[in-house]
Amino acid sequence: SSGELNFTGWAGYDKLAAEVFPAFTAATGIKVNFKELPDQDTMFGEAKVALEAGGMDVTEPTIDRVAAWNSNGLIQPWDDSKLAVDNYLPGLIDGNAAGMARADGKLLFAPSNWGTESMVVNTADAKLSSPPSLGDLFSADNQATLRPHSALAAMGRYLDGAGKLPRPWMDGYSDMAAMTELWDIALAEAIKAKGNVVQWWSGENEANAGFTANGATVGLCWDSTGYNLRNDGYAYVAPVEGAFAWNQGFVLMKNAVNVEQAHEFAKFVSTPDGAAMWATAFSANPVGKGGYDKMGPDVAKYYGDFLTAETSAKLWWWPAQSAEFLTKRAEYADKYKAA
Amino acid sequence: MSAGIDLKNVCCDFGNFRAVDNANISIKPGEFFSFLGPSGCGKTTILRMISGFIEPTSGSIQIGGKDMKGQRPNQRPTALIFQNLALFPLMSIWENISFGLEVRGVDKATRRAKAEALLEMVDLPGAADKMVSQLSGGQKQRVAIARALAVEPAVMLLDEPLSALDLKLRQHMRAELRAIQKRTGVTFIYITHDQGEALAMSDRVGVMSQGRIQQVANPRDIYNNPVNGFVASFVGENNIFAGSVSTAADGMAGFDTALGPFRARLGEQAKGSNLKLYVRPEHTILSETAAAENSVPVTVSEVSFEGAFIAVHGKTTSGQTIVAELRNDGSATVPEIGTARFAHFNAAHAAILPDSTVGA
Amino acid sequence: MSAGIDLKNVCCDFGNFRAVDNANISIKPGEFFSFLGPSGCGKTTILRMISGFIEPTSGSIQIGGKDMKGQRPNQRPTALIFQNLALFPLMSIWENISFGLEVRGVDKATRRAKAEALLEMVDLPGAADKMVSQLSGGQKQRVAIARALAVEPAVMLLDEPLSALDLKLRQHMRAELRAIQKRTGVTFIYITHDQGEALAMSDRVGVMSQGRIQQVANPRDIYNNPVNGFVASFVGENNIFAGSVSTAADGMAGFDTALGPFRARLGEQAKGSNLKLYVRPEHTILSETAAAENSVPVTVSEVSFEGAFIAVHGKTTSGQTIVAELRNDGSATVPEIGTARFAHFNAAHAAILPDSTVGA
Amino acid sequence: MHKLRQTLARVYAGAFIFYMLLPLVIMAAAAFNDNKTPSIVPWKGFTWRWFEALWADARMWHAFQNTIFVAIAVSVLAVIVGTAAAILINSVSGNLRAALYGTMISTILIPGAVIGISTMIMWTKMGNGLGTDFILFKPGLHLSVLGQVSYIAAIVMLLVLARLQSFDQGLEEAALDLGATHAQVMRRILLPHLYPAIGAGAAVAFFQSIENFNVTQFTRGGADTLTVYVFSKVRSGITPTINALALLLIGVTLALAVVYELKRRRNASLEAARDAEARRAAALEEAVI
Amino acid sequence: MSNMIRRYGAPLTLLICLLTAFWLLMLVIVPNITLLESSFRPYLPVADIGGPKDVYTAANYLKVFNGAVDVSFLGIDFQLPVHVLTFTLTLFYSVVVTLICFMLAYPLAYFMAKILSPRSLPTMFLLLFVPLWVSEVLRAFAWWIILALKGPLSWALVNLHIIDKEVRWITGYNGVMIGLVYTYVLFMIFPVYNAISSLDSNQIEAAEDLGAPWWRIHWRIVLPHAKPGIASGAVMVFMLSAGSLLVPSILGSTTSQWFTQTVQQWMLDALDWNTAAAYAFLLLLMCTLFVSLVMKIFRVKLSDIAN
Ligand SMILES: Nc1ncnc2c1ncn2[C@@H]1O[C@H](COP(=O)(O)OP(=O)(O)OP(=O)(O)O)[C@@H](O)[C@H]1O
Ligand SMILES: Nc1ncnc2c1ncn2[C@@H]1O[C@H](COP(=O)(O)OP(=O)(O)OP(=O)(O)O)[C@@H](O)[C@H]1O
Ligand SMILES: [Mg+2]
Ligand SMILES: [Mg+2]
Repeated sequence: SSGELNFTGWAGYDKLAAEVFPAFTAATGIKVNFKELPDQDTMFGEAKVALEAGGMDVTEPTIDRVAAWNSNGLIQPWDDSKLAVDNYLPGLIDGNAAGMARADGKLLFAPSNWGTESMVVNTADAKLSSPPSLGDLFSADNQATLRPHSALAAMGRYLDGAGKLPRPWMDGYSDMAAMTELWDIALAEAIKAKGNVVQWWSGENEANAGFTANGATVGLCWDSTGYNLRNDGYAYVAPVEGAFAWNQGFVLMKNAVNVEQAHEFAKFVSTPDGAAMWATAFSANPVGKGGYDKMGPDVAKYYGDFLTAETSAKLWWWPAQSAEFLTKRAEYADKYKAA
Repeated sequence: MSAGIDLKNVCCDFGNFRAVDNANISIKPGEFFSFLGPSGCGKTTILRMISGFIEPTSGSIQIGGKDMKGQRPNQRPTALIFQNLALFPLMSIWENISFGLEVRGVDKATRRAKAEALLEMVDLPGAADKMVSQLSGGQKQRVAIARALAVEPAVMLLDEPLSALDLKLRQHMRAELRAIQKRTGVTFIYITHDQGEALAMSDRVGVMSQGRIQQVANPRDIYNNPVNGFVASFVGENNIFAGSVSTAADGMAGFDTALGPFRARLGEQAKGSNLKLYVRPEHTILSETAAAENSVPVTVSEVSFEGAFIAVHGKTTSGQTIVAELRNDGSATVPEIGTARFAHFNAAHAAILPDSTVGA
Repeated sequence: MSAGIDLKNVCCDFGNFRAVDNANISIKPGEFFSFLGPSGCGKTTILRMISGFIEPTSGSIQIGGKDMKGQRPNQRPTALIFQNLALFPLMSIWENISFGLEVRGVDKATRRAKAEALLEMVDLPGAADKMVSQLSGGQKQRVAIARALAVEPAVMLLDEPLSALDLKLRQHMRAELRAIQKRTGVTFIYITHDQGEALAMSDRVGVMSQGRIQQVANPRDIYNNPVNGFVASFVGENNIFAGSVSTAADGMAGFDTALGPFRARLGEQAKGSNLKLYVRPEHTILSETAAAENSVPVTVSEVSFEGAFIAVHGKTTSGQTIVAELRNDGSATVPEIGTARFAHFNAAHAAILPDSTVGA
Repeated sequence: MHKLRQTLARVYAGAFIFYMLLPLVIMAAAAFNDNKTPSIVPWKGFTWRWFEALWADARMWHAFQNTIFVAIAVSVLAVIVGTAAAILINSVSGNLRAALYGTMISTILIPGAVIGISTMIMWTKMGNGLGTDFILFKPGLHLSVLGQVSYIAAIVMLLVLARLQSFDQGLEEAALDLGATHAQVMRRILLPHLYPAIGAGAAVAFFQSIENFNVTQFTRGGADTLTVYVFSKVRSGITPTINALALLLIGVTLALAVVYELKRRRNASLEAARDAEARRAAALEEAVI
Repeated sequence: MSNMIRRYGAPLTLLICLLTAFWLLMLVIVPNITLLESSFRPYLPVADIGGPKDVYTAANYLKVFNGAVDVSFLGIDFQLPVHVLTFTLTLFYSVVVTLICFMLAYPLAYFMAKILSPRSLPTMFLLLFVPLWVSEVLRAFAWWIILALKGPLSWALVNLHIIDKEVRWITGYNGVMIGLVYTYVLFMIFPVYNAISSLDSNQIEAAEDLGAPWWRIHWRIVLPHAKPGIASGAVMVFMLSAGSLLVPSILGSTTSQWFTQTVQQWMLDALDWNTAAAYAFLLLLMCTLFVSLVMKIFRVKLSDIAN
């Protein structure tokens, strides 16, 4: 087929435009108009605008946000028959994830890559407990770079693991009363330990700078940050509580004009080659079966080292978060920042 | 190329302030007419009514016999020279002069030629391509005149055009302006608050106060026969005595004052009670003996040397100061301070006048 | 409470421009001394050196016999009144006047009392609580004087304090200033470019030109016996004739000009070649017949009425204009334009002078 | 004592200029340091690579183009609107003048974020209200232009107003008196007088627009301008390409400033020469009289 | 208006009025009214807009009072809603920035207006102008480089043995204040310079001649005269600081939060434009009130400002 596709995606991943899109165009003849945005909140805003203005066919949020996108009437389901659903690694759109990826049985979400958020540590200077724990992020011995809402969740899970919570941390994601109860506790603990937080990050680059320019020794960051810093004396390690994990993929805009091309695109990223390229560009994990084999040896080794059987088993997927939850979460983040 | 101007019952109000009150003047074609008066008396307002920037509240203005009502400034045969000249600083001299022609669509070569001719006429040949800021005050003055003449007005209106110049240059430009007026024959209406200027240049002078025209006459009559105290005081110095008329005959009158009885000419408008006697210092004489009439004993209190003359101040017994001006030509002896003298004057040189034609 | 001032060989350079050149003057305690000269001649510079805002490049300044070298303005017994008065617009009148006391730590009640006393003295009682902007020009003038007097200076320095006022007020303030000076006995050093002011007020006048002092004398000598052409022309009007000295004896000299031989007083500094003959218009007489000496035939070219006098312009055969001033008191007959007359003058009233004491 | 104070003042002024310029120098120097983080310490050797990287940065160039377009549009609009407003303000008086002036000035004081948000909301709402998809009513750089004009016009207005206040109304009257029409007066007398201020206004508007972040951030839709792009980069401080860009901008600015200064000096010396001539003429006049 | 028609004729007058009206109405007044209107409506999914839930409410404004945090000030402990705290701190530090700017700018402005020879003045201006023309982002960025833990400042001080270990300079509001002062100090210098240079030097000399020492000349003569300029500069610096988004974003620490950042969060993170509008309006309102209050106290008028 031919034509073009308006794709709005993440900024800062230069290989997308440099390598992946040309390969896709070569394979399908479809040209990609790429618009970069710094984070998915912006994408959401952009999508709201695009609902009226058009110009956006496909964008790339994380799976936990799909429900919110859907409830705002921004997206339409994919046509399973035009994708190659079998290409995906197990667990990405089925099993646990199915609840977030589908609505009324229809597939809203076509995975593109996935990854983890775990501890980046300075191998020389960080003081870690053994085994490393999320609690090390809040230890006075370490200088930390964090993002506020992740940090609070980390604190919650750490307290949960230590048995210091009145009820399971997961309750907070389904019940708002439980949420305030649990997050109050987590916030109070986090504020006590705030003195050693040296930088907030909200994007890849900022996290990076937190270590290199601002002297952080530990951080709760994406795997890509760990990857980028792997030769500068930093290691990416999983805490005993399990690493956070996220799953990112394509959604189809309700008013998409290039629907055929969109399906071609999503399918391409599920092929071994496509998945590998996409994951390489993000320094993340491929969604298609056979993807790892196609990635560079460097990447394969990095993820191989981190994703042992044990850590894979302990991965903690971000649950879906309602709009109400997000507002409340933002409030806690604000309090944390203001403290 | 020159026109007369008639103001008939012209009034001008700003809000409920009357800036010009019932002005009636007839200015002859080719005349050099000056309006003289203190600041704020309404001179500029009259000029702006003639040039069309202000419409009179009531009354009519005729130029060359034609009623000007409703005519815009650019439709009247007048050219105005502003107090600050208002030369266009971003244009060269010749562009300034030929601006009036430019807006009439005259072609460049003609304009240039005309500008050069006018520069010749105002004695500034070769200045055509200079900028305004390259000229001295007197030269600017001439350019302003040339610019006004370029549109061949029938009437030139000049609003204190010399006030920004320094004393010597001002005196020099007086003569020059007068000469240009004679050469062109255009009616000049000239505004000033400097009595010297008005007297020296004009065919006739209109003295104004508080929106009213007090007297219209030739310079000599204005100075020698002022109709009221305002004109007398505004034009020249005076020794003034308050009192009341006792007897009057043949245009002369007896005048009783606190210093004794005087005799003097009785002014034409000298009616009612608010009369004073005016005599100029140069007509006041100091002598060692009392004169037959109009003589007051004084003690010399101050001698002030003023160059061409010497002002001697004498104090009367009542404390009033009388000033006598002596010529500094060795003809008069200057008395010492503290000596006793008699100040006296000739009755023909003194006049009994009302304060002013209108109210205050 | 009053001190003399001695300038000895005082020079002041700005870059390589010499603003004041070798000034030597001795001003007596209690004297009213004026510096008179055209704009830019260095008057203000001298005053600022005396008050301490500028250090002389060379030479010494003594006040009350004490060398002032290195003394800051606030350490000198002088008070300066600025050309623009420099009243503090954000303070009330009494605060202005008592500012000098305030900085000396005088308590408020005393200051207030002193300010009121001074306001009384300058004839402005009741103005204490007004703001500067509420006063008229002449009142501001008085406040400035009161403010300067408040610090009880031995010397008052006044830099053209009247130049911003209008003519009548200026003349009134002259007398007032002089009176205040007499009352307080403080030495006044007064700067002006107005010859009338300098002559009328001062005990002595120093006439300056281009940084140099040309003549120091009392007003009468300045006017009647100027030492050079600059002083003669700057102070009063002149008819000027170029020529050369033919014979000289007893202070009188024969002077050959293009209009024939004249005779006149020979100025003390009249040496060298660049000499001219100066005679004042009021000493120039027009008559129908030729006089015995100093007589030139002229044709009356213009008659200009100036109020107290009438200026008659006569053109000589060579085209030079000679001006004669007649008194407007009926004593003189005014000739018609175009009539032939003889202009003549008394040899004692004319002087042969060099252009200026220094170079140009 | 007095001398000492003067010396102290000079030292202070020197220190102040040092303070103002030092950050720029450090930032510029970091563009040549072969170190991944932008800094001058540790100095890891001289390199041109950040300039090469900058040259290859297509997104930056696109943002740069956008910036220039926006800046030109803003200059043109702000100059037209600001000049008109200045003329209006200058000819009215009393309460109306105070109200107009107050409203205009207040736009300078409104936080950029507020301007950005309000502009964006109003135009999109208006689009919704009109039921149109017309591009004007969607966020985008044209809204950035409008948002920026809303306060930059006030700056132009102030510049032009200042110039207007030195304008002698007599010149207008003189021209009218010489027979000019209103349009001629505007074209030949008033506008020429205002050109310097209008030029300065255009320059200020241009630079203000280039550097605007707050308004643009909220109105730009998805489009980048240089500032927004730089901001997204700066937050990460990821590589010194940004320093290379900064150095180029500083260079251009300095060059413009120097050109301007030279021009100003030439004009000043021309003016001085004219004044001198006028003085000479005056002196001559005095001598002749 | 009749004056204008007389001067420019009816067609030109109309054009001028229309242009001004376009600016003031379409670009200033109506947007702000729209902002105000939006701020009183709830944030709803697209489907609900215009529906029964779309009613006017002050709820967006009341959100400022959500989420109390503990605050300790001058030894007193109390609770304050987190956004109120942020707002208060924003105002407070904006005032501090304004004061610092004034203290830095005044001596320099005086120097430029009264001591520096007029011939050197253009050069001085040129030097000062250079940073002003360099974009705000880059200026903040320059300080970010300098103040970084391992940046030149720490490096220099360590090597001069003034400190013995690298210091993290961007803590609390330090970085923000340093950045704001640097970025906006010029907005203080120019109005103060203008004000002081309009002071007749004779006034200073008159005061000196009357015996006043330098500090009293400043206190009694120069400062009172420069008041409108100072007010103008202070209002500019204050408003610019309080409204700045860039500098706090770049030079903020983990404990600094600027109110504009909160507004931006509502706008771009929470996508709640309505609450963002309410917060933006609050910022505008409170800053305006604060400035009016201060101007009233110091008795300066709006017309003195922005000369
Ligand atoms: N446009 C105006 N609105 C209100 N009052 C005005 C206006 N123009 C002039 N006036 C008032 O009218 C009176 C006369 O003004 P005018 O300008 O004619 O005086 P003038 O004699 O020319 O004075 P000057 O010698 O100061 O120029 C003054 O009191 C002035 O304040
Ligand atoms: N600070 C200065 N730097 C350079 N030149 C100066 C300075 N002050 C004065 N001058 C020059 O010195 C000369 C004398 O100046 P001064 O102010 O003493 O003149 P003045 O006689 O007071 O003139 P005016 O009547 O205009 O006040 C002038 O040519 C002036 O330009
Ligand atoms: Mg007038
Ligand atoms: Mg002087």
